[in-house]
Amino acid sequence: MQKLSEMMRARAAELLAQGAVGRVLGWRSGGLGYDPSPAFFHSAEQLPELVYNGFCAANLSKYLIKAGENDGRTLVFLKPCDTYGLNQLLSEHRIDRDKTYLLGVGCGGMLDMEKARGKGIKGVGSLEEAGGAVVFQTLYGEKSCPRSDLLLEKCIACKGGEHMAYDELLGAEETAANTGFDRFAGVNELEDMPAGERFDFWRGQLSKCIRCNACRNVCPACSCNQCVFDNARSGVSAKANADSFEENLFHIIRAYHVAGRCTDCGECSRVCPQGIPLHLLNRKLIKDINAFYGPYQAGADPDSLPPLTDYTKEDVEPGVVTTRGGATGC
Amino acid sequence: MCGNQKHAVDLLIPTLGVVTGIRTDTADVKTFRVNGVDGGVCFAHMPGQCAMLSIPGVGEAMFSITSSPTNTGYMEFSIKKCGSLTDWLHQMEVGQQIAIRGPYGNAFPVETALRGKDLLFIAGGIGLAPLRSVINYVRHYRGHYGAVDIVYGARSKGDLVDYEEIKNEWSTSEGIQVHLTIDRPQVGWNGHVGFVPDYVKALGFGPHRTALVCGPPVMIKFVLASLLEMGFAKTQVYTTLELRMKCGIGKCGRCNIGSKYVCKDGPVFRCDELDHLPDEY
Amino acid sequence: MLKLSVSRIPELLAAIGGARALFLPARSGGQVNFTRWDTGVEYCGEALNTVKSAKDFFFPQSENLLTFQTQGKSISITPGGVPEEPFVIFGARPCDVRAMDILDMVFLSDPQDSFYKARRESGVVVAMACNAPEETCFCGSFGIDAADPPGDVAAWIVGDTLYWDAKTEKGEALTGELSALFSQADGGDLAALKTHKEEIASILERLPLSDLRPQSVGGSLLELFSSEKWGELSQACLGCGACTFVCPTCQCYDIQDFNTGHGVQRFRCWDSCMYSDFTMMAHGNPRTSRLERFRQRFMHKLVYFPENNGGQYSCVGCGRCVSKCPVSLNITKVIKAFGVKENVR
Amino acid sequence: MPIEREWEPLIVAFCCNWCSYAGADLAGTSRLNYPANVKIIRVPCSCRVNPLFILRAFQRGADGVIMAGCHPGDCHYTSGNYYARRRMTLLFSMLDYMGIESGRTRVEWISAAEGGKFAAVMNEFAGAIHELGENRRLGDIRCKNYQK
Repeated sequence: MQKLSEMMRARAAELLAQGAVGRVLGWRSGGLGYDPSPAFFHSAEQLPELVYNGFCAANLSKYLIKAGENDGRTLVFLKPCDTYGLNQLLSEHRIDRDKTYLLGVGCGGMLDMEKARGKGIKGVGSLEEAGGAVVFQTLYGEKSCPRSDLLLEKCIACKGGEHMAYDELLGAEETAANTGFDRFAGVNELEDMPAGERFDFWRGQLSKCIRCNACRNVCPACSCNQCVFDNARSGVSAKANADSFEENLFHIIRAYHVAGRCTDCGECSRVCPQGIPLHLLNRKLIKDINAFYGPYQAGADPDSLPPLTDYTKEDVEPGVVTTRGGATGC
Repeated sequence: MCGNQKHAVDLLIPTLGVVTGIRTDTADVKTFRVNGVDGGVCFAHMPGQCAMLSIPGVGEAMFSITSSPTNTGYMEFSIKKCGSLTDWLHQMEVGQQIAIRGPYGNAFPVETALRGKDLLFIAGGIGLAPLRSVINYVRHYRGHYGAVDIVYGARSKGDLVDYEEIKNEWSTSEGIQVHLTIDRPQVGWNGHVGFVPDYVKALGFGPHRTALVCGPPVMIKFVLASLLEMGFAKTQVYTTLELRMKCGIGKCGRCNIGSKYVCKDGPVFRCDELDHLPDEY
Repeated sequence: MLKLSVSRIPELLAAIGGARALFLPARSGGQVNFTRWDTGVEYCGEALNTVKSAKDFFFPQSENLLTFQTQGKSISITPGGVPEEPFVIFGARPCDVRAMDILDMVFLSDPQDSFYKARRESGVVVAMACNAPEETCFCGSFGIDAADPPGDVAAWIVGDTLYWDAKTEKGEALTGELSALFSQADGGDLAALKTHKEEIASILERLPLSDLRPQSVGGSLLELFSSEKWGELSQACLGCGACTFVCPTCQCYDIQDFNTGHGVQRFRCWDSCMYSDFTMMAHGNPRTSRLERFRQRFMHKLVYFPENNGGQYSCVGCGRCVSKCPVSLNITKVIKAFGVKENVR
Repeated sequence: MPIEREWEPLIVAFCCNWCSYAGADLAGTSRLNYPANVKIIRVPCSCRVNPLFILRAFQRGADGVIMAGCHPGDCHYTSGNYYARRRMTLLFSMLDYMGIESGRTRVEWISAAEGGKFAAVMNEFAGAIHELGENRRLGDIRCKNYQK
């Protein structure tokens, strides 16, 4: 990835110098080795700070909405999965394709620092990726961990190394091995539980919610100028964890509002400070959509019609929820 | 609430007031007379201070108290209709109870810096509301102050708040000159036409005066420029600001301009104090 | 100085929690948060910080202020109850305990917040020294010693011994109730504790953020406010409230009404200056963009708050925002960006 | 303080203006009985029913929520009920997934001529909700007590 970073910096410098792009949207290195932040680069002098490593999980496509207010094109680096979110924004006319220059970059899967902490890796001074492992130099000694053990949930469920949209590709040969992971396994497991247990599972998870709205704000599909949860007159309390109902309401509506548009990018789960598996809500909707209305991958094709803005006369009736053996009382 | 648990006494918990009079001033401004449930005022205040008024389920907001503290019979609030709470207030009828807490903020220095001075009040539109309290206070203690000039402007004649009181009481008070202006010529208006900042300059007040300014932010800005041009020092000009407030006591964290809280350190600021604050209001 | 075998911590917790509410870091749903003790709830000491700080117990995320009943034109007001139930917080870290002093500056300054005050009076804080500070920690930048916790009781875990030192009257009272459990620490214990503190100190020195200095933020209030750096720094910010809600010192709140159908509850809840409706007024918003909201948060912590509170920064370096920000933006990056050269790493 | 009284289910029925609401009218004029604790909310089209409405009804004390619209193909606005059908299918499935009893939600297609069906559906649904008991999982504790 070191090499790929260099290629990215070089190409960005070229395009900036040619005037083909006015700014570069990438990731700027932080001080801790695992904390790059999305950033705009305006000149070649700033580019040495551009990094690309295993902690560049943030999807940059949503920043293009704001960047589009500027003149000229914005060069953006997109990992394969990021391009689904980009396509979704394009199909919703939130981004002007002509003002973007899409530089697809290969991705070997992004890493989750929380997982490293869970393995007792603390006090990280620096880290290095070497041959399928990540080596951490910590205050409490050197710790090494296989890369595959640290993959983010969204990368375990990788959609594959193919970019859905790009102007140019760099390092595309670097792809995550397809693990054959069934992304609906978690959903199936929950569906097989009795309703009471499912209810307890979700209460246990959602009661942790601190109402920070990070899941909403990071979501490339949540691009409304004003969210219903920010409207004081809508009667929902956006920031108060007033009671369990409000928690349920927020999470049901959040997932529901992106139904058919959610690309399963997994950013919501990645950013949740409380580690709530929000992807299990989104994937349930995706699974249902696939089962009821035919397989659909949001963001794969910007010209496709999302399932909730479409219908057929033969669609299943809502009663299917009960008749297919959904839980009743218990 | 049950058991023997004590009920909280807190500044965030309002008391009750009752609306005993409603006067329609302009198309979008009404003046509400409010009494405590047992009559009189809800609490004592000084000119320039504010109160939090609320309607259950609708919301709570800060309003300046327009009546003078010298009036102990009732309190008055001149309120412009501009949001959900004020819409509701405008639909109230006499006898409606409201929740009220206060007083909040500092006040105009009527007993210190303003004592003995020649005063110049400059207001635009609903900006007269906080100044009215001072004007009536000054009228009450007329001997404590020098000459008084009031420059008041609005978009049209119909937008002048308290027009009757201005015409019948202020204009007839001894030693008080009232100068009214409206933005555009209007049938039935024989007075001055023009914007307040220009009118202030045209009237040419001497720079020894102390000015109290309130109105739309853009008017305040231009009036201040006019006054400085006329030789006023910033230390001679007072204004009053407003921002979104929730607590009224400098704790909820939203009405700050730099390190100052408008609810606690304001709303009255001397203009030289504003120079030390960021331009975020 | 008293001591207790670590294996007897469950007994200690049962003795405290049996008599009153006890909150302690415990793992649930994969995360460590302060949890109310009950049989089976285990103290999770290996986690350095809980996701949410201990401020919840003094300044809850939502609390009811009062209830209105309306009938025709009449209103009646029932104030909320005074939160007088005694409780103990066990295992708060030194940074979190210091954060309570910062909240005191807000809520106990005149006029005092009676809800907060009641909770402050009825809560006892047992603070736990940090054994293994992490790279996100920078409490030292704010003069906090992770090896020497403030609080009503200071506690340390050294090997398989828990040391317990009551520091205040409230702490003494709690200790008195539990005296049967403890034995007196002897000279050997004190020496072990001293060595332990020195070990922690040496770790603290080697933390990557150990030389971060908020004092290095140079310039006057107006210079800092109008700096062009805010634009660049705030670009990545998502405008979520994660940093605010995990922060032990953020104290801004909102007051809202909720119509229950049988009365209106007026409650207060945490608010975030990062949210667009924070300063929204009927006639507009003085902080229109993310830049202004982002600037407000850090100016408040590093400039406004110290100006109003004798130089005290509104940050304790707990590192929660460092590890929880979805895009890895945090106060350390801001301090570094504004730091004058010689203090910047 | 909660007022002790025997629990009666509260049912909210969102009825489209053109078919189901007229069906309810017909049920009334035909003197067909259906439970009084079915509260009807008229909407211009079944498609108007936002998922927030359904959740809000549960928050405010509903024990069951039913949405009734024109038969597929008969929508006054041509296709509103087709969209509504997809939306409700996904929402109800989601609620079921969260552990909310799936019997608490239902969609029925009732035409203006089907007064009898309206009454039968409401009676049957009210019975089913009575069986299920009080909605505890998706209620708002603040709105409990004093339910009228």
